[in-house]
Amino acid sequence: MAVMTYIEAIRTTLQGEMRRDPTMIILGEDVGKKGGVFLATDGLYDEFGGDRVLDTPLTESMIVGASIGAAVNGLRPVPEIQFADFIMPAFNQIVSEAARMRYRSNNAFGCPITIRAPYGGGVHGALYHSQSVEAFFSHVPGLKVVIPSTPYDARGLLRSSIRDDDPVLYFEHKKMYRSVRGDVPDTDYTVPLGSAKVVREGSQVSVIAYGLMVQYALEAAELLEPDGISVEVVDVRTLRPLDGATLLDSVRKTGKSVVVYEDNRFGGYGAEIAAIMAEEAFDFLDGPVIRVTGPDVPGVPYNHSLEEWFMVNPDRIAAAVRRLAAY
Amino acid sequence: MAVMTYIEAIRTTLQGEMRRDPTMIILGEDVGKKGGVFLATDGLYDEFGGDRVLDTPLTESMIVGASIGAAVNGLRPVPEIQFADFIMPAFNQIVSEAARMRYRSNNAFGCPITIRAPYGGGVHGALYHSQSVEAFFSHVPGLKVVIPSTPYDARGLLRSSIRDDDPVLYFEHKKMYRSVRGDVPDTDYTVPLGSAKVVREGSQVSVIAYGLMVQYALEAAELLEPDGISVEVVDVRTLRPLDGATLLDSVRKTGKSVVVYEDNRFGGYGAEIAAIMAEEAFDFLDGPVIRVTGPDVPGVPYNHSLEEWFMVNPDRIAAAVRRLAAY
Amino acid sequence: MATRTTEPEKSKAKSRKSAVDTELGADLGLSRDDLLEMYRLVALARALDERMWILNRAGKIPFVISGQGHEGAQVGIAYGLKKGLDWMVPYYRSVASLITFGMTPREIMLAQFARGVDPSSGGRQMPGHYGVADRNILSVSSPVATQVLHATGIALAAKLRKTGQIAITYTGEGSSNQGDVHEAMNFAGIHQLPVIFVIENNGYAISVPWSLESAVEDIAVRAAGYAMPGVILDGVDVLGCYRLAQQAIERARSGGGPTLLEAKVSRMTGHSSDDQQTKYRSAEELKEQGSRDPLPRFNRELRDAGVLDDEAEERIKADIKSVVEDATDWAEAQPDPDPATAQQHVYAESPPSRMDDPLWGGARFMGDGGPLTGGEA
Amino acid sequence: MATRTTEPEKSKAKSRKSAVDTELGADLGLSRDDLLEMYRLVALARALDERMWILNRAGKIPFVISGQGHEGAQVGIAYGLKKGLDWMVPYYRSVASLITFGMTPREIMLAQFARGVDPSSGGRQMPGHYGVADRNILSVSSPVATQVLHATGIALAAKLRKTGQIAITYTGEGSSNQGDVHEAMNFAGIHQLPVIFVIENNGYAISVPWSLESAVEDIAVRAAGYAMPGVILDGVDVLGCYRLAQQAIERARSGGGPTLLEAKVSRMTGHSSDDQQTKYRSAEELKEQGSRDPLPRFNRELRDAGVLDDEAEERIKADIKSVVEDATDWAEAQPDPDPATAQQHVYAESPPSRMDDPLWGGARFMGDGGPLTGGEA
Ligand SMILES: Cc1ncc(C[n+]2csc(CCOP(=O)(O)OP(=O)(O)O)c2C)c(N)n1
Ligand SMILES: Cc1ncc(C[n+]2csc(CCOP(=O)(O)OP(=O)(O)O)c2C)c(N)n1
Ligand SMILES: [Mg+2]
Ligand SMILES: [Mg+2]
Repeated sequence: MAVMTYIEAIRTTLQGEMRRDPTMIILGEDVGKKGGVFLATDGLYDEFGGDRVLDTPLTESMIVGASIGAAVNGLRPVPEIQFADFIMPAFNQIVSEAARMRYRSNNAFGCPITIRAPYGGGVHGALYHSQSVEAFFSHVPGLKVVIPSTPYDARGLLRSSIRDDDPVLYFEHKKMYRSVRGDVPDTDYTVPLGSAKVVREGSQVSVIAYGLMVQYALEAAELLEPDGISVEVVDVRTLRPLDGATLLDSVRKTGKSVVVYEDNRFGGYGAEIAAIMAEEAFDFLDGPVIRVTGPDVPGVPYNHSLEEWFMVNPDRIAAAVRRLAAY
Repeated sequence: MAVMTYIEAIRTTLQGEMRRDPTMIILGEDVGKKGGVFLATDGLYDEFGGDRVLDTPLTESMIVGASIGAAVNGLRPVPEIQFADFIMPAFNQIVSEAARMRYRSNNAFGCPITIRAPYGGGVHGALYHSQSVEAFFSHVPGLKVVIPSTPYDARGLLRSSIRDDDPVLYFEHKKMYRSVRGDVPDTDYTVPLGSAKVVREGSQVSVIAYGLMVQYALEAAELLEPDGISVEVVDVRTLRPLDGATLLDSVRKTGKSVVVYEDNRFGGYGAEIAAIMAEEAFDFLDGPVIRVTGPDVPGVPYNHSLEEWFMVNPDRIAAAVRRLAAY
Repeated sequence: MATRTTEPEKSKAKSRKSAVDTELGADLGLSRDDLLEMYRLVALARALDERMWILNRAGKIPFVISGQGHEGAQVGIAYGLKKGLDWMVPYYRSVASLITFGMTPREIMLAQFARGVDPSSGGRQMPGHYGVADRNILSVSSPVATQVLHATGIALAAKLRKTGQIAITYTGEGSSNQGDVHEAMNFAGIHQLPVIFVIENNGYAISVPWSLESAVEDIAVRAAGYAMPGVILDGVDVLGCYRLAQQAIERARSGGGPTLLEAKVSRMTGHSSDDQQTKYRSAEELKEQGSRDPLPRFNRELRDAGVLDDEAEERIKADIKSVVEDATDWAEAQPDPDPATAQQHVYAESPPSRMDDPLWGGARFMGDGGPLTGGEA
Repeated sequence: MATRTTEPEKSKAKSRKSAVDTELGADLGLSRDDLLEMYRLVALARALDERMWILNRAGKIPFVISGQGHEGAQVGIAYGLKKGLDWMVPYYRSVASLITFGMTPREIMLAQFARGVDPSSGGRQMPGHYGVADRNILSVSSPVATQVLHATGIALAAKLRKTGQIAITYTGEGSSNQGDVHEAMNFAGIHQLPVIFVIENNGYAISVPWSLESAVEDIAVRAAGYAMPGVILDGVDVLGCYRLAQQAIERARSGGGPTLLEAKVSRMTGHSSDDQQTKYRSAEELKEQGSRDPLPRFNRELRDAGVLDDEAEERIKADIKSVVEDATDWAEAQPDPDPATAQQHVYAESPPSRMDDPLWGGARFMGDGGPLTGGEA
């Protein structure tokens, strides 16, 4: 059992899967000699060579499109998109092609690829190096979307994603890369896709979150404990397919829920969770389903004063929970 | 006051705006001599010539990207994307560029373009000629998203969209093009962006819909009238910015709401409406917020028996309302 | 999965014994049987296509997208591929390419009727969206040119896995302006991948003429921008197409890298059954292109060379007639897909996960007496 | 909107009187003043850039993306543009292009410090994302190559509106492989638009060498695929760049259509302040490229031609020193943007509509005592 950072869990898991499966390849911008701009693939080029760790041209549609073809012909590509913000040029290949290959061919073809991308704000990345893009992809049938919040889950979910036979988008919050550490067993464990987790038990309010927001939700829960407000925190972990049962069980128990996401509020991923609560847990709700989110501006602004204004933080979550608890 | 079809209202309004504003241009695939694959621009090439009605190469990213540049330099482009399904190659230009130009430049630059695209199923178009794509764009701050459900609104909203100083996505349900007719005044009226409309008054259940689904909701309301179920139908009309007040007033009155959308259920646009209800109208809700939607498969399948299985229809809406009314 | 079907079809292209039994085929390594088989394929593709239009007018199939005028280039280019080894990544006009590569007329017709056993999509996609897994024919989608990157990825896998496969992909000249084509050729050039990019240039993207699609006369010149050969093929010259395609195939097979083939063809019909091409093409232009029909041209060539005679032509005609009849009648007789299957195959595991199952908590199914909420169910 | 600022800067490029007062400038139509101004611009861009790195190491600005090595080509190419008429659509290494086109050193420094009065973005974007509306300099975003299409659209508007403007846009060689560049050049070629595509080829896309970015030696060869001239510029030869760029400018101005200019330059720093280039570039390679520095080369050229002497160089040095000092100190002294403004300018009308106002029904602001629901507020 080793303690490691979030990114170290990802790097070593990529390494392990490359050793385990000779058909796995990694491709993307700067993933080779440089080891990725965040060093998530550091050392893999040296171990596996340029045939299995490919530095591609600066063309995201090609990175995903070629991965689809390579998957169809027997490889298991794990492309990296340098920043989630730059996945947009590949949107057509992901949404029109990867997501639909199996359904449109009536199961004749599949598309086992895992697209990794760092996402999220709070790192002085401004509009184009801070985005949360999960809402776009979790809406698309045929895709799976994963966002781990701990090194343990980062490894377990990455293994499940790479071994999965369908296209998975695996988003890594770049602010957690080196700030979050945790226990990571060296066993061959996996965390199955499609399972959420209660990461803190509580009785009064359920806070539902994913990625960095789980860490913040836990901090908020700590802040509220002295005031005797008991908070349950649920980590979504897999955004699609969603483990609705675990979320619903929590809310049916507490009767109150706060959905937290860093992305822009309107039409963000948490809207679906709130909608499910309103439809599935209505009889159990003792208060409105509250959302704590980023504001509806086109991106995280750069200047620290503006970025601070944009970002959700533990205090804002705590304040919302406090209000709802008193409702 | 003329009676015309939905597409005729669009075509004549494009013609009128071209006459009114010499800086307006139309560009897209087959919009010239052919007049568009649905004939929405029929005759405009003859009247305004190839400089203002441009047949472009088969490159959507270019159609939108060049429109952004042309808008920055004094034109008012109204690009047509031949099918909403084929807007994906332009996703980066729309979401990363058009939507953010004003905010990222601190209001130094704007992007007055109106992107028209036919959307929707029920026309034997299968996976790639039937899609509803509004959820992707209505999530993006900086964009406006419009979907008219009548010839009257088609004209009034198209005028407002073209005259608006920000990027607007204007989606036209292709099944309504020739099947829906209505009064269209020849006055220079507009329908402002950001205003929903109660299109049928009722007391027991609010059905919230847009596009073709408004027509189906009205049919469902008729089906239920004999049973004494009083249905209010609200037409969203502008998906972003959303007129939340009109929706909330209706639901606070009836206490029950059914949100209808043709798109895939999970993470669809209606999820945001349901979330708003759960947050803003909670105290007034007498039952769960129900969604009647397309199923979560990657597209509308082609064979009539499969397509029929996919599509929302008046009976399905009525059935949901009946259940909710009895709740 | 794809359904194999037995049917009275002669073909299944002969083992390529380069018996020099004709002048014409000599330096091409094509036997008389090969030449007759190639002719049969061109004529069969045309016959299947003509039947589609008849079925369309009869209201039996709502949509036709046609390859008439493209068949000569398609058969010539594909005839030298290795069935069962190589990959074909086609587009919607590829019927002649597909039957040359082993897709059967029954399978072609199943796609038109969108029947449940249709190997292309089980009736889920529009006609023209072909694909057969067990013959390495990748599923066609509608957004143009995306497949060019898939073929490139297939070739990358072939190279890394050392399978000896080559990938060939097809698209139209209008679609070749899409960014994906540029990105694909760039990547294929860097890694010298065993892939062949075929552009079937019929001069129109629906109504948009080549003069408004691009400033260059020949797309082939773009190959130089990716350090690969760009070759122009005369689409009415079946054997000329075969000759030049063979060079590209051998180059790819021997590690020589990718090739861009531009086949100049004519679109002898409207873009599809939804299109009225007289609105944007002049009468004389339409008349002129009659002379660009590969079928009579090939027929004359084979007759002049003494390869084809009345007896052989009659035999082939009869064979094609029965094949088309059989394919049409058999396909039409197959059942529509069962709506109960419509939710299958969203993901590999089935049934798909709870939240992706439209039957779950399905408000839209409340009318069917389903549960009001998952909680109460 | 952009804030104009008065500052002790000499420049504001001279009215181009082609006084033939030097051998060197004679056939270029450049006066001695022009030559000295061009030298000043190259040296000023370098000095501003070097200052950024100092500020970065001092922890005053968290990020630097550098144009060192590119300045010669940038000044040579941009010097002949018409300020106030033409459009510049730059990228993140364009500091030399920008000051040549009229952006001021203070404005450059405001972007580094991300201050409220920064005309590029009011502190909303990272350093390097320049833009000045009142000087026809379009706002830079991060996704590479998107701007190439914007410049093409600007040129389309210039042509249709008959404004006599030309648009010039810049990107790196790695970015030139993006589909948008292919689509832009294709469209510009069809309509012979007054646009110039400049590719600054420094041989690397962050760590990826040109050999893995593309199979061709020169990007310029791709121009033939769009029926436009493709010209290779030696980025260390400032006047050579000016000469060839002038031909492209005159071609565009006179309706002769677009040109692709490929400037061979060297990246004298890491990709950015976040990059360690020694990890992927050898010591000797880094040493070698020292000889590819345009600044000393231009200095020598001007001295050999008797255009630059010690006195003039001292004057320019002093001028630059004061300009850089002033720009840095002044910009640093400006206030940060007010967080209360962060929600402005999502749309033209402000405040943005109710649902787009983060203060509305804002659960995230509940802690600030905001309304629990809009309804009760
Ligand atoms: C991305 C995308 N945009 C638009 C369309 C609609 N469309 C289908 S075929 C076609 C024209 C294709 O022309 P070309 O590439 O020359 O092929 P051809 O049909 O002439 O063989 C268009 C515009 C599409 N299918 N995909
Ligand atoms: C679409 C997109 N993908 C990736 C990136 C990350 N990125 C920023 S600059 C860069 C390299 C650009 O190389 P090149 O085009 O050669 O320009 P240079 O920096 O060398 O001047 C990359 C990969 C980006 N900004 N946009
Ligand atoms: Mg064509
Ligand atoms: Mg570079």
